[in-house]
Amino acid sequence: MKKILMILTILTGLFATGWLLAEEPAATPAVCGVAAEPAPAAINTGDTAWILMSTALVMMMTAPGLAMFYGGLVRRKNVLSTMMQSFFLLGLISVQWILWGYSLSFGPDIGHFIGSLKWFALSGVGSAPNPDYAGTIPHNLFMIYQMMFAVITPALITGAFAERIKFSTFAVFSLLWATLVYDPVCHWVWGTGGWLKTMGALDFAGGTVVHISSGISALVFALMIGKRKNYPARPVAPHNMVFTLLGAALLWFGWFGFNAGSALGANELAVTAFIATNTAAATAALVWLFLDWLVIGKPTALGGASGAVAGLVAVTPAAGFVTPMGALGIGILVALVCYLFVSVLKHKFGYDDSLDAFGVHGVGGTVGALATGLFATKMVNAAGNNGLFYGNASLLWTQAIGVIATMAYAAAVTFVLLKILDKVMGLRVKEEEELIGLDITQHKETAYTLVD
Amino acid sequence: MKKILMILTILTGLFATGWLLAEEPAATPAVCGVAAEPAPAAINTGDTAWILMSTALVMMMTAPGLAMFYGGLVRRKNVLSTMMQSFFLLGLISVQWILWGYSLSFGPDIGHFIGSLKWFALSGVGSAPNPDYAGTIPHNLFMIYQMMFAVITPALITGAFAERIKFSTFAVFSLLWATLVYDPVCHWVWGTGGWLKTMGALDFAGGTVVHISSGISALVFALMIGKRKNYPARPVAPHNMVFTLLGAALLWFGWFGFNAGSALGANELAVTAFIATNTAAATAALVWLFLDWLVIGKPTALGGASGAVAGLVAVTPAAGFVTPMGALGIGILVALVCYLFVSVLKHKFGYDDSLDAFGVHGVGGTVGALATGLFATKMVNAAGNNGLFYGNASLLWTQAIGVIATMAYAAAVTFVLLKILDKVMGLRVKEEEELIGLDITQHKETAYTLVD
Amino acid sequence: MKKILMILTILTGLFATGWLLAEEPAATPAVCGVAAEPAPAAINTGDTAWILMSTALVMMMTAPGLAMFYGGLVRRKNVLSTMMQSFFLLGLISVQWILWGYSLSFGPDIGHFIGSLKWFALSGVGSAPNPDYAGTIPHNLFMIYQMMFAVITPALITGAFAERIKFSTFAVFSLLWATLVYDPVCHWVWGTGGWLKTMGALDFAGGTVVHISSGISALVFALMIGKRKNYPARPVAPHNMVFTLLGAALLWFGWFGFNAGSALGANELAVTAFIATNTAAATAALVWLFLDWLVIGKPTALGGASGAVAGLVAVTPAAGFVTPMGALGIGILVALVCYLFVSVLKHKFGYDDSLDAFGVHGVGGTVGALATGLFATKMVNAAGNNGLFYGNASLLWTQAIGVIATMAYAAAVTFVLLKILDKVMGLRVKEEEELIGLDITQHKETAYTLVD
Amino acid sequence: MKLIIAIIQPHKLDEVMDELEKAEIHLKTVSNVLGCGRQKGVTEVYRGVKEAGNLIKKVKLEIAVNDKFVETTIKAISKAAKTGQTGDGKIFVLDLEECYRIRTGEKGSEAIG
Amino acid sequence: MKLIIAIIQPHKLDEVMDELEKAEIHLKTVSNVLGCGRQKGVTEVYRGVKEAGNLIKKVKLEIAVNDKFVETTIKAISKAAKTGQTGDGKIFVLDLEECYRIRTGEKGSEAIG
Amino acid sequence: MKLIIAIIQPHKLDEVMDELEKAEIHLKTVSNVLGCGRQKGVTEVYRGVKEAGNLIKKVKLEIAVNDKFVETTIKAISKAAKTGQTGDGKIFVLDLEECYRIRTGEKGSEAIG
Ligand SMILES: Nc1ncnc2c1ncn2[C@@H]1O[C@H](COP(=O)(O)OP(=O)(O)O)[C@@H](O)[C@H]1O
Ligand SMILES: Nc1ncnc2c1ncn2[C@@H]1O[C@H](COP(=O)(O)OP(=O)(O)O)[C@@H](O)[C@H]1O
Ligand SMILES: Nc1ncnc2c1ncn2[C@@H]1O[C@H](COP(=O)(O)OP(=O)(O)O)[C@@H](O)[C@H]1O
Repeated sequence: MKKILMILTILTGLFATGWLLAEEPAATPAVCGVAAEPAPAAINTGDTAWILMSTALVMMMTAPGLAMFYGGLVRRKNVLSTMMQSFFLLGLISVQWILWGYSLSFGPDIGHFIGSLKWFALSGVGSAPNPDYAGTIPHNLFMIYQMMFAVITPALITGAFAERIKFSTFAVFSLLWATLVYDPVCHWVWGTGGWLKTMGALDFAGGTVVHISSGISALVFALMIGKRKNYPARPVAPHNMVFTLLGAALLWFGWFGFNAGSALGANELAVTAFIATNTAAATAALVWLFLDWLVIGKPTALGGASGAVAGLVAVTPAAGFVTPMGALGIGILVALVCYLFVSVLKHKFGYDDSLDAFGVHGVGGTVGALATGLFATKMVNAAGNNGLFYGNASLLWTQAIGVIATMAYAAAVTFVLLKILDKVMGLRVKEEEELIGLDITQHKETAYTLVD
Repeated sequence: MKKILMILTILTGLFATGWLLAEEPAATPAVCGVAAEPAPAAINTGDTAWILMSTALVMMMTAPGLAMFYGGLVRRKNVLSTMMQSFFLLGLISVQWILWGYSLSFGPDIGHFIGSLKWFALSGVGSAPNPDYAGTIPHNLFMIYQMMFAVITPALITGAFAERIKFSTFAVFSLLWATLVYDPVCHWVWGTGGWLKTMGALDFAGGTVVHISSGISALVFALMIGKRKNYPARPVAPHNMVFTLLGAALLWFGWFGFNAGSALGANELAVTAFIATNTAAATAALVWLFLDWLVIGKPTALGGASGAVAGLVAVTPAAGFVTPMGALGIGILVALVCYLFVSVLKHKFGYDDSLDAFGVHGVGGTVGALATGLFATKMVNAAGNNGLFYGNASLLWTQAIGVIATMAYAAAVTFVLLKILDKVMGLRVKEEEELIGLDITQHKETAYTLVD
Repeated sequence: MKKILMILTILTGLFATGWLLAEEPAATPAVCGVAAEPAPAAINTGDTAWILMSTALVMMMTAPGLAMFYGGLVRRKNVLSTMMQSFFLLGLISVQWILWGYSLSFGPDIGHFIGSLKWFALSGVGSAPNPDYAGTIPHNLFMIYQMMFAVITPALITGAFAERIKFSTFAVFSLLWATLVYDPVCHWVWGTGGWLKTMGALDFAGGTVVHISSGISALVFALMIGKRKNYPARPVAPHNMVFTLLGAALLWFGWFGFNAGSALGANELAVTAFIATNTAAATAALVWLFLDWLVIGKPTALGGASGAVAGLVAVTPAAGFVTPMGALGIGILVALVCYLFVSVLKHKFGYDDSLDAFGVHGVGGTVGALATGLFATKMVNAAGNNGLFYGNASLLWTQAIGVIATMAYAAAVTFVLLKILDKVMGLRVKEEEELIGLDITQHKETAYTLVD
Repeated sequence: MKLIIAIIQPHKLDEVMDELEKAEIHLKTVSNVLGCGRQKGVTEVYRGVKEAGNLIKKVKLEIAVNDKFVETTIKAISKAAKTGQTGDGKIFVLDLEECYRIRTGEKGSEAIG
Repeated sequence: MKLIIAIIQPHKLDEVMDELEKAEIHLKTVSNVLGCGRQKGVTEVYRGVKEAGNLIKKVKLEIAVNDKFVETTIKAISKAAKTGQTGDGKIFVLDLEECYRIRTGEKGSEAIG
Repeated sequence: MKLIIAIIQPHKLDEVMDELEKAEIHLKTVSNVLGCGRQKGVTEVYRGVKEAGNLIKKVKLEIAVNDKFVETTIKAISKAAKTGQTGDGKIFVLDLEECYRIRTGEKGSEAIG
């Protein structure tokens, strides 16, 4: 009953907002109107075409990309629950972002820490380019492009608590986390006035904002929710590796929108980022396969996929600042480090980061952020900076500050959130529900029938 | 034997056409030639890039998008037959469109009702932009972009007769339906001179043309072909929900090409439509999940997917005319109405619209067309109109006429077609074939092996 | 031990290269730098957007496209091994191309036969357009677009030796084949100075370079590695036709990037190629289905998919040179010929081209190359030529020379390579491993679990 | 007590289940199997290659019953599963020595129902 | 020799396997089945349509043992598989006439273990 | 009449089927099972985690035969399924009390073949 009331309230709230704001454009005639407004800065159609497409690509990374990648890795009885988490976030964060997320992240700066609510419900976010962010595409295109980053980031965390989370808790956590962790960190790094941006930390497409913030939160979550029943005594084999490979390939495909799209135009920088992205993914996949060959005697398909994703993660902050050979170096580096974490250290420490959200995104993002401090060069991007290998040690230092600050902040807020949610709603399903599986107990569905 | 002769005739016909027309360009030198023709209106490469990509996206919606979405919902023994219907239409309508479909839909107007056959076999449809339709991209790009809409529309209907249709009847029906229903309705709404267009009915990306026309025909089909054996006594659980979620996500992804592509350029309008599309899909998914939570106690993955698709359907006619908040309102509205139809009313009425082609596309399209009459505003698109909420009641009325006319026409023609086909070829497979499954009986294949 | 040493050496080599070259930009300041360099020829953002996207699409064709298409066709126990071959090549050839592949293929001509190593590690391949290849997009965008062609070509061959190849041999073979076959043939046809290009052979998007070279090599490989155990006595049914249909649809989708992208801009030519591509695929799918209907009594889903792929293959060399009706003719032609090869002749000859790499790509590519000599017309592309049907018999002859030269060269080099590799490493796994399946024996994984 | 094993056509499962319900046989275990018998399956064809179809999808029912129910059970299955065409399947009857209900620990004929 | 067939809840498989190991019953064969019994499954709902859930996923164990192990085996299974709720499953015991080990050609009670 | 149950290596299925055909044993039912025995499976490894592989894919054959065919059947299976390595599997023989052919209503040893 309480639940029903709660839901009704939310529904009514949404309704009201919808209605109310449907009336509002009168108040902001100049911003929403395409025709009404004499576009001051001209929009470049080529740049716009590429960012429209990139937005679609990044959307596709969450679902089906990540949904299939993660879905294949869990057991048959939990696949829908896992996929649905990604799918649900696409809905939830899309609305959150439009209402307040974008404003908090990119709105007018408050104390270098967060954006104001001035752009609530996209008020003031119209077609005219915002030269602070992207001078040649509509401001609201920049907004929705960034939305897809806000969507995928909490989706990455779902890998840490797969197969045991309560759906309702997950929903509430994600909304709070997006608002309290993602939006501020995004503002620090990319928002005009954000303190890390001002300091000169480089994060081309979200190594810190997306991967480190989610990765470290995943670790905290994994520790606080505890291990899956019978883990690690009974290892969980991926129930459908084909889905996982399909997901990995779609992630690679979508990542071109993620990284090359971050050039915010169809320009030389986009091409640079595109090449770096592909090179790092390819290299890391190869190195991971070689490591598999060395360590367990055979190259594994999951190894290839994991390596590719790790490479993509690590090159994310660097993509627009490094040469192809720099990307190759990053690919090698991240494969070595992530392999160590995922295949060795995790088992030493004994936490159950079920699908390696921390091991790949947290660790890979950190490697990438620091590697940017090594491999970045102004020859590739004059708007960037030189890294250690190009004679500038200070960048590495700045990068490290970004990493540490993000880690500390995200971990702390996640910790507090989970403490509270644990009290109020509980994090885990009941043990019996976990054994029976989340699909049937949390969603009243099963993924596969057994007889026709 | 008769069948073989028939097929041979068709093949020969195709051959002959191919040969004949291969000789024809001499007659239309100026239109096909890229270099030969001094392009009068300049083509914008950014707009062209975006519409090329949008065309590919809309193609992908039919297969694999819809094919996977529908394929997962049927039983194991019918999955290939279901997927193949989408795939087959991609082949069939692509050829139909090039030969006569485009000409009937967009060719020179005949009595506000249909296009003439003057553009048969694309004669006269060359690279030079046709400013009636799109002034900055090649005319033949507009042609192939529109082709993908003509392809997916009959594919939507296949949800109504899944698991019992005769393949040959389906093939003939689709060809006739595309020619007799889709092409005229398309002309009414979008063709220069079409009566609904002239009247001022708004249909940005095909709420009426695509979703209402197919949805109402699906209902007629479901009623006339009758229920599946044992329905509803033995409900059919989706045999593979992962495929359905994958399909739903691909539909969402492709819909950006569908709606934002309908701006026919990489411009501000495309961005508006893109945002509206994503917002309505996200909102409707959330609302549907909440309704599930209320009604059956748990949010379901299929509910999330259904909601998203319903949202996408409803925002289709409105995408280029509404604010983001308008899209949010449409998302809420359509989720409520479609939920009612799909989960409650269908079972009351007792027809077997197997995969809810009518419940989602017919109903959702109608909600969208009418909601356009509520939420549309000239502030978003000066070329549009104001809806009821912006003080103009007449638009709602115009929209209603469009809905009713399309419904009446599509239902009537579908009814007559099916009456005839029932006599001539029969609609359903034999009961035993239905029980054994369409894959093996209609296509001599099974989707999955049981031992390696 | 030897193996470990070998791998370590390679790893160190990669490392060293990475490091070394990370230092290198100083030597080539003007080429990598975006800002440093006063771009002489202006880059067109629309063209760039389209080629960025096309590159992503072609990447996606290999994985997940081809990986799913081939993966569904093999047995349950070999699906990962099959998919991984495509995935692995994405890694391997991406690195090969950057280091030396691109230079050999497109670098400064040596004797009309091959490019020099002057562009090793992309030295000299920067953002400035290279008007020899594409005047309106960055040179390095052309480079990475072409990379994706180099990736998919050896991946096509994997269809010939599926279910029995030794993974290590496959890896070495692919690297050598890419270097010794693909790179030279690519240079002949597309490289400035290449002898076939100079001679006037037309190959719009790679009928000769991609499909004939891989198809004929596939045939040689199938003959030399021998049949699968128990073939053809026990036919292998596709273990998951849904995956195969999904893959086929993704290939169709990606092929728009392949063919329309080969216009190297978002221009009229791209649209021409896009339409031709879709038309040929659709027509060939329909014709194949009709043939199925005639020959075995029912249209099959695999038939539709095979027809579509055959149509796409055949239109590849012709896409930018033919009218839509020409494409329709090509679609009919290739379906007839490939049907004959795949369904009849292969079984007559008795070789085990397991997934019809030769039957579809070799044969289809040849049909396409020759049909270009029939259907090409300057009215479509003034930079092309007229074919036989437009009164110029000599083109057909030139095309035939291209086909024969490529076949002879590719077959010969493949033969020698395999002779050597058979001695040094062995081509096949042990019989027992083949029976148990390659997934578990070559990769220590299985694709699917049986109990939750 | 007997253990009855029936191999039937998959598309007859629903009817067999209904008929068993009518006969008050409520408990059973079902699984997928592949049968090799007289029946020539509908031949599958992949790119012109005919799959002899010598392994055909079937459904297996396992039903433990007290002796007096054996005949009813067999009749119910036979009635519903019969089409008269090859491939209808077989019913096997085995002697069942003992039976336990895990939940209660009951055994013998009490446990069976 | 007996052939013991147990139908259990799928999520109890791990525990049952462990308990059998402890009881030194190492050899067994496992498969997926669908059970139809007293237990009402958690109802599945698809677009408002309730799946009665009358076929519920179960796991079947087949264990051939020498006579003296029968009791131990049954106890082990019962202990681990029991939750006390309907659906826990059944154990059936059949007489096993003969048993061969393919690898060695051994037969009888030697072959069983 | 006997019911013969054989658990064999999946990759030996084709050979076993052939050998049974030769021995004129045409009717049988096949299914997928997981075996837990002496055999250590090829260990699977996922991101460094080793799957003990204690449940290994096997194929189960069920063949009902008249008494005089028991030996032939067992020999045929043993011959074709044997590799000499652990994991080759087992053959179990149960007494079969009755057998019905659904299509004809025949029973007993007529029905079996
Ligand atoms: N002797 C047998 N042993 C095991 N299974 C059998 C036997 N005879 C028949 N079956 C099963 O019953 C199915 C139907 O048998 P089949 O010979 O095709 O039809 P019918 O019983 O109508 O002659 C077979 O596919 C097989 O699964
Ligand atoms: N007589 C029987 N014959 C075959 N299988 C049975 C029989 N009784 C029970 N089963 C199997 O055992 C499972 C559990 O039985 P159920 O009646 O649901 O619970 P319980 O045994 O706790 O009363 C059933 O789903 C079915 O698979
Ligand atoms: N006592 C038993 N009960 C049930 N199944 C058995 C038994 N013994 C063996 N099996 C089955 O036979 C398979 C092979 O047995 P295993 O011990 O691995 O090899 P081997 O028989 O060569 O020693 C097992 O995986 C299992 O499925």
